[in-house]
Amino acid sequence: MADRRLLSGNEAIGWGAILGECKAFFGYPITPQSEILEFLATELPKAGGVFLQTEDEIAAVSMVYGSSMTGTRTMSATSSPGISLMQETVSLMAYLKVPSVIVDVCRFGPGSGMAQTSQTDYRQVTKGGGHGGYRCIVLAASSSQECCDLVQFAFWLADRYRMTVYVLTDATIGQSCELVDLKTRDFGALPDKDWVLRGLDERGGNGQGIHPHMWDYVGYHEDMNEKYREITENEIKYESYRMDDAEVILVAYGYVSRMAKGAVDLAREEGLKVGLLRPITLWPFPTNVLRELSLQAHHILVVEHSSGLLVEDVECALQGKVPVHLLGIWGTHRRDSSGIIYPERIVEEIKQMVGVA
Amino acid sequence: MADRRLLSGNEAIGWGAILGECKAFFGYPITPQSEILEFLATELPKAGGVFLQTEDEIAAVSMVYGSSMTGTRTMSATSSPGISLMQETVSLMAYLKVPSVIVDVCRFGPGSGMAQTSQTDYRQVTKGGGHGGYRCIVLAASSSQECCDLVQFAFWLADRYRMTVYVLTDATIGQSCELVDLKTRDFGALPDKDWVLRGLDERGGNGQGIHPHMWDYVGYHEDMNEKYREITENEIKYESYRMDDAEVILVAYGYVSRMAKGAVDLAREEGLKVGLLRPITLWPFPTNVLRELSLQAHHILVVEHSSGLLVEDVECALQGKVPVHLLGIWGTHRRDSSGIIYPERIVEEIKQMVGVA
Amino acid sequence: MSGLGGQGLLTMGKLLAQAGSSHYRYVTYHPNYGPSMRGGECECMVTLSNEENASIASRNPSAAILMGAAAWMLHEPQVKPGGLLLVDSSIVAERTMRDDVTVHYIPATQMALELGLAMVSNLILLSAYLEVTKALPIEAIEKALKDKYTGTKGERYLPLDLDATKLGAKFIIDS
Amino acid sequence: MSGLGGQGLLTMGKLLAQAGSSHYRYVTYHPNYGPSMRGGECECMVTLSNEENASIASRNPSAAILMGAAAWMLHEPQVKPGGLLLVDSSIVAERTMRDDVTVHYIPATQMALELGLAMVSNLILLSAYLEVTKALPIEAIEKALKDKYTGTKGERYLPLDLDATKLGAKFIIDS
Amino acid sequence: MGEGAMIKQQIVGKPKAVQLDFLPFKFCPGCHESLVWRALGEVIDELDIEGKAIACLDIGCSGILMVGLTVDGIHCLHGRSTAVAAGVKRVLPQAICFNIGGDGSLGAIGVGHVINVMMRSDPITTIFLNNSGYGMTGGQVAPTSLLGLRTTTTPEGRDVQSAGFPLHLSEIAATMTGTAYASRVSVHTPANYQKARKAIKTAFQKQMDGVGYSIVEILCACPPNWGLSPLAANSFVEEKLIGEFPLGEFKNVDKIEHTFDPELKRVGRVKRG
Amino acid sequence: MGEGAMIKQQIVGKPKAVQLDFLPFKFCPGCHESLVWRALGEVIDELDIEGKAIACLDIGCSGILMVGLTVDGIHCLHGRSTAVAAGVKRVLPQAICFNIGGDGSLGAIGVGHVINVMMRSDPITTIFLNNSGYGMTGGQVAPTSLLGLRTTTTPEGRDVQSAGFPLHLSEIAATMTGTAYASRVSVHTPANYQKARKAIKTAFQKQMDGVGYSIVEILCACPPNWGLSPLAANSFVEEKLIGEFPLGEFKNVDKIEHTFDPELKRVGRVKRG
Amino acid sequence: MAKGEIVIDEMLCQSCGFCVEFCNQECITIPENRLGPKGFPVAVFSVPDKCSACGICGWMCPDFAIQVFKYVKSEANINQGG
Amino acid sequence: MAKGEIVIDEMLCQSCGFCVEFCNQECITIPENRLGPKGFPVAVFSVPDKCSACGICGWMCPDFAIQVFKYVKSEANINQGG
Ligand SMILES: Cc1ncc(C[n+]2csc(CCOP(=O)(O)OP(=O)(O)O)c2C)c(N)n1
Ligand SMILES: Cc1ncc(C[n+]2csc(CCOP(=O)(O)OP(=O)(O)O)c2C)c(N)n1
Ligand code: SF4
Ligand code: SF4
Ligand code: SF4
Ligand code: SF4
Ligand code: SF4
Ligand code: SF4
Ligand SMILES: [Mg+2]
Ligand SMILES: [Mg+2]
Repeated sequence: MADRRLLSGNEAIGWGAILGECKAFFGYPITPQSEILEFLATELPKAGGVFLQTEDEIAAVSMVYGSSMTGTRTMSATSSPGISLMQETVSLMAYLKVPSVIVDVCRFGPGSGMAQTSQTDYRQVTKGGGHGGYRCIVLAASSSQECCDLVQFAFWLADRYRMTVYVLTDATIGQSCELVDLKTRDFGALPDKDWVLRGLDERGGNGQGIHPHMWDYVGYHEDMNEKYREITENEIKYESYRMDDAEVILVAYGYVSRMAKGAVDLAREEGLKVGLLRPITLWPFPTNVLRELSLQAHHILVVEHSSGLLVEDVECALQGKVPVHLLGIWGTHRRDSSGIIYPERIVEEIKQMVGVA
Repeated sequence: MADRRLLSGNEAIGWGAILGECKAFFGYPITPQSEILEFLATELPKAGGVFLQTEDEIAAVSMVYGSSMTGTRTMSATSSPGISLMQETVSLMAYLKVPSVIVDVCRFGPGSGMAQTSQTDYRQVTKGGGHGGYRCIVLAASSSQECCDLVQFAFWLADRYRMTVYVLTDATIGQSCELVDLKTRDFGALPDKDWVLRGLDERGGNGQGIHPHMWDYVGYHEDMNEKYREITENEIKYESYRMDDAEVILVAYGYVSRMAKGAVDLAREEGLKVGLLRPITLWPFPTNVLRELSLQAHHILVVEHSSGLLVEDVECALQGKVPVHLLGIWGTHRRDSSGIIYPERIVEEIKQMVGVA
Repeated sequence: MSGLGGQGLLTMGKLLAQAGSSHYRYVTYHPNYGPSMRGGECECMVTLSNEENASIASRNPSAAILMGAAAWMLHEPQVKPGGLLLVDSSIVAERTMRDDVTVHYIPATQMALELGLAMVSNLILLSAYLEVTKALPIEAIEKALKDKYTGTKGERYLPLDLDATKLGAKFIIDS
Repeated sequence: MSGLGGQGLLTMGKLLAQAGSSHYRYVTYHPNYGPSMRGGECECMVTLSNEENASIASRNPSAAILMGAAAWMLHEPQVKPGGLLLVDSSIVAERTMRDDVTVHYIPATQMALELGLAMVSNLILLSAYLEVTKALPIEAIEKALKDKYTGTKGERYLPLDLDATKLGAKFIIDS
Repeated sequence: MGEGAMIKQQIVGKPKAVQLDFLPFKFCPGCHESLVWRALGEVIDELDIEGKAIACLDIGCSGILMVGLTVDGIHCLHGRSTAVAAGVKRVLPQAICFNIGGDGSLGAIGVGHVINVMMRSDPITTIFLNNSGYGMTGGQVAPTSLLGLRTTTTPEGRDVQSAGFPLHLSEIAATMTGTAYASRVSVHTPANYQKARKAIKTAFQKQMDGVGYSIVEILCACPPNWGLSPLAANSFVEEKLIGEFPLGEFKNVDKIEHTFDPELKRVGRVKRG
Repeated sequence: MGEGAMIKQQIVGKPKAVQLDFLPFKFCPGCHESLVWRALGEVIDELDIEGKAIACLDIGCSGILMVGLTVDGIHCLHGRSTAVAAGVKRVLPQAICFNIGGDGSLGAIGVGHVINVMMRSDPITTIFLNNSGYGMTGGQVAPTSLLGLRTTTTPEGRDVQSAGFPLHLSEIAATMTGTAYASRVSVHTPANYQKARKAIKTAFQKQMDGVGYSIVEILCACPPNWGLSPLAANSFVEEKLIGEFPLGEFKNVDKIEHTFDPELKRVGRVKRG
Repeated sequence: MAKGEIVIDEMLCQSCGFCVEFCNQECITIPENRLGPKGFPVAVFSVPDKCSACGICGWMCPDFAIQVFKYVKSEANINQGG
Repeated sequence: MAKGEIVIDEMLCQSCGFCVEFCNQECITIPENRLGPKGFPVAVFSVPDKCSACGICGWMCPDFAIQVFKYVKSEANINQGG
């Protein structure tokens, strides 16, 4: 029987790590991520894993790197400023093809910003905030259940493609509690980790040279492109909600997508043909899915808790074929950082957009 | 009479700083940027400025922040991994609207990569590598002369819009020497720096609260959007080269744009109608200019020393109206990191593209 | 349902969600803090339902428990027509002008002080809420309280807590 | 023009560019290093012109000075038809098969050693190049050398340097 | 005693440099960090440097007070206040630059900058608030947490295996040539409060005299995260914290002596000049 | 002596753990960092830990040797090798993890990690190459550069005003409870080379015995950046470097003593459990 | 002994008890049965007569809630005192 | 005194002079007039007779260019020595 518990998104992430066979966690406290740290401080050692609070996010990600190099499933979690600090090493892991899972419980940026919910990290995680033009897979969770499941999936993807996978949530998802089925997910077979370094005794060879790609840098970049193409072909994930006859399509992810779902229901009650497309992988981005929708939709409304970041990818995907509207941070119910975009506000925006006032 | 000297791009950047009234430089050595540091270690104090080699790039950018807060024109310079380390503070400066100039002499990424030339930082600097969805203006120099001039312009823009301006070059531009006219450039009047903090005696007030935007975060983001819109309207810069009747349009920046220029000349000699569009501001990106060109061009060839980053913005701008080809890192003359994209190779690509073999 | 303001509010919401977990298939608890990190405003929203909760929260809840002046200003107008307002009248002086909602003014903090612990005002309001709506049996809250505090430092307050849950319900029944 | 390989090559290029600065309106000097940071391959390219240099460098230079085997392999085929090849034959054993270029094989390192300092082989080749192409008067290089080293540690090698610039030119004249 | 009319004269109130309009500060009841701000305010009043002081505020509970004093204040990222203060001081040598931060900010994420300003002898002053844990983020272990102390990330108490030994930053400061002044004080009794005030004053004085870097470590009670009442937390400082972190002046010099070896000026690689 | 036939027996060659196929290493003539790698190879041979050693290589000239030994090597970003080694050791406690880096990597950008592994007493070994400057990037000032020394970023010689006082990391290490072993050695004479080898061996031994953190600081000549010939640079170590950085063992303990106050286990805020 | 008086700002008092603890004269108490304006008991200057104007409660109050006054002869220099 | 012999790999020698400096027996020189395979003078085992097989040149060579051999009686334990 499934173990069903009331869990915050943060706790669900911790559970996801444990169910996903994560055996090492290195992290540094930061609101609104700290519950993940605190949860794993207690629970991970019980599950036979290593937990360490490091001196900062750079140390955390450096240790993630070192630990992952030994073939250990390793995770870190932080929030926006911490993600910035990790960029140099994330870039290194892209270079050396080291799997890792990093959770970003997004807080309000830029800068020190505020610890409340927002979606202002979109560009950083999807475009590769570090130098070198690499990519990371980005999974956006929108419920506690998904936090638990996507972390497990993230570990699988990380091992499958030997790269960093971000799990992106926000303060709202992180702190809100919902009932979660605690289940171990199986995503299929994985390639052998023949590249790990655990000392010659345990596993062959001095695999890692100072610059493994020194003599064929071009080949390295070609390989990366090939890998990214493969991921874009195979791993795009999204959810369609009440899309069949939708003429107005909402696009949203994370906590906002839940509000948008609520808005779809409210709008449908009022007879408006509204649907929701929720990208689960923010990279790879469901460009083609969106492009097809443009055949059916009269209006696209992107809703996001930021000044407009996701909307850029949506516009780019739609190539000017359908008008794209944005309900951004101004859609929150308060002007200070504690504002939330509620379903009712989205419905108002839809009505204004389609001219039903 | 103009002072005309043979200068490397790196030295020219140093001169640009001095002519641009830069009074403080904080930086950390990294190939291929170190000559900027070494130049300014000697020259900036002579010009009455402060030079400090800091303990790392984070300290460097933190000091840039502190120094800029006093109203002092301040600069740092680094190369790709250093830019990654600076992201948290760059994001903070975006948040607090602090002007600063940061030079990125791009090296090969991702990760530690190699110290040779490349253009792999495009996404990081143009999309805002840090958290919070901010923007920085990015000026891409393609000659020693432009290094000198754009640094001066960068200081002006930074003060004008109170934000970070990147000057992006690469190892090739940084190390190649060309003759430069050392001239002070005047870009017009600037608003008063009424926000600086120099102690109450020197300048009024306790301006900077812990969260200046605490009570109107929405307003802050709206302001930012407004500022970004204004910049996009007013500050786009690009160069067109032999475009009048061009049917094949090359798009390139930095050192590659020089090779592309060479290629235009070579191709024209062979009767091919080729022109070059060189974005100077990578952000704001000359989207509309490109979109207009799509009316005239049969082919667009993006040439860049990376696995394909600039090409994304070009494709997005062109909205699928003209086919966009890419000559990326595989166009370099060697497969190790010392490869260069030469004009001759670009011409080959053009011929293949238009079917003249 | 949503509340806003002073002490113990998030605990109350979490408790309700916890208690609701064994009675509803879908439970959502959504806290929200104001911009200042300590002593500032905070609020939370709980949804109990047997259909999947599309949304995590709503601007227009069907009931609100209000424990502060700012909370009143923000949420009094927002409660759904036909909804319910529970107000700690020891703190909030206002009276609603709306005639499309049911209102109970409960001097919860005062009552809690009389009980000996200001901190239990939240439980008084919560039990009043349950008494009005019958969303959950009071026992569910009592059980959740016991689960939470037995064996911890908080255990010594349990009797007081349990008294408070009775008091709120009693207030409603009496009124 | 382009070279590749051992010691003093980048200095030679820079010197040529410096010397060219007062004779041409546009001068470009472009160095390029191999992937290993110390003792690895390196090359540089100098363009002297009175028209603006569109490009910084070219794959097919009009002349090449080659001081290493790898350099030979890479650049010998690349020189423009009608171009010029200057080869340090103390290091490079190969002989070109091309008949569309002018070639000079100069045992520069050997000559430099005889002069007493292996490091000046670059100057021998450079002066040979200038003698062939007349791109600049030899005096320009001599002046650049003097500007560069007078008053520095390098000053004591200046006489040797100047001798070397003569030797290269002489080799061409004699051959 | 005479017979004259008595008048009522204020002898203790809010220091001039404390901004009344930002009261109440948002510290927890019994938090010592607030007392530190009072002491800072008093010293600023005393030295009459309100017009020249620039505070670089780290992230942590103390950062809340960004605008608590009427001096210019620069909001810094977590751990970076030391570097920011050093940067400000370079371009404004006449300013009195100090940074203030907790044991997380200055002992963990930012300790590299602290070591480097000491190394460089940057004439700034660091106010280091040691409350044996992370206050603002809710009680995680800090480098300074006492061995055995339960924190939210060492639920069984801090043990060496997972979190090592308490960090003694003042003692490190004392070993560094570039440090002019290093002392550890507390504010848990009136007498200690006065000593703390004096230490801060001395530290500022070192800066004003251009001697070098100065640091004052202040033991602070953090009642909620220690799970103690304000008074119990106050006693905890006396009974436990001081045991691990002895109070005292670790370094106090009026001039940092040093000699150059003139021969070295001829050694080394120089690019130009 | 007897009359038997003489046979030729190799007594010094390449240590087994040095990879022949990566020779020649790309160090400059007379660089001491290469000697350090020899010593490391010899110690690894001696302790027979080739199969268990994991080297975390910082960026700097020493990082060139990533693949110079036949042990597993992890390429680290500038300054991060200490943290990486600590991370590896946490998940592979049986491995012998060491990191190696220069005075820029470990004294400047990465010193925060060094302080924190000392604080945590992570049982890893740090090989700290002090060559009084930045080798790989071409001779800029390092925290350890001698006062007065000309570098490309202190063209008039290192002065206190701009670059402070030389950093003494081993002395700091000795003040830290979590340090098991800290010593400074050099390799500029045969006798010193042997001492250096012994110090490395002792440091590894501390790790293998689980005592705590160990660090060996090695003074290294960097002829090109000091503008000296290899032999002159070698003498410079003796004549100048050792003056500022005295050789010796600063700490060497077989067990780090510590006590827990059992009362503390009852203090503190815990989230669950 | 000097004669003093203190004023406690009840909006600022957070009820930490430091003033009670450190006043040698035991002038201050926190009555459990009286709530301040923010809903919890606050410090009260309950034994004013004994106050010696020592100032300690003022500077040990973490919340700047206490002002301390001293009664001085009108001739006295206003700035002597604390 | 034991009798020794060294072999210098001229492809590895970088001409630093350490072996010359540290050989007590003055067995090694770097003749200025002879170029190694990489175009500069290299170390030469020029006075082989005096070599005591002390090993110093071997371990002080930064470039692993020197192997040191010792002549031992064939009965001797192969592993004694250095
Ligand atoms: C880069 C980054 N990481 C983490 C945080 C979260 N954070 C805020 S304050 C703090 C530590 C607070 O502890 P301390 O410095 O000891 O100050 P205290 O609150 O105890 O006075 C942390 C980890 C942050 N703001 N930025
Ligand atoms: C983030 C970052 N900043 C700067 C550099 C450039 N860099 C490479 S090595 C080095 C310092 C080398 O000095 P040191 O650590 O003393 O090693 P050495 O070469 O002297 O042995 C620097 C600054 C880098 N690779 N990464
Ligand atoms: S958490 Fe601790 S340090 Fe922070 S305000 Fe409260 S008592 Fe003070
Ligand atoms: S630069 Fe210095 S440290 Fe680096 S290899 Fe050369 S001598 Fe050694
Ligand atoms: S010290 Fe201040 S805050 Fe504490 S009880 Fe007294 S008046 Fe209130
Ligand atoms: S001033 Fe002194 S005596 Fe008077 S109440 Fe305060 S502490 Fe007590
Ligand atoms: S082994 Fe000893 S004696 Fe023989 S050459 Fe080497 S240093 Fe000299
Ligand atoms: S020590 Fe080695 S590298 Fe140096 S001269 Fe002797 S053989 Fe050559
Ligand atoms: Mg703290
Ligand atoms: Mg060094």
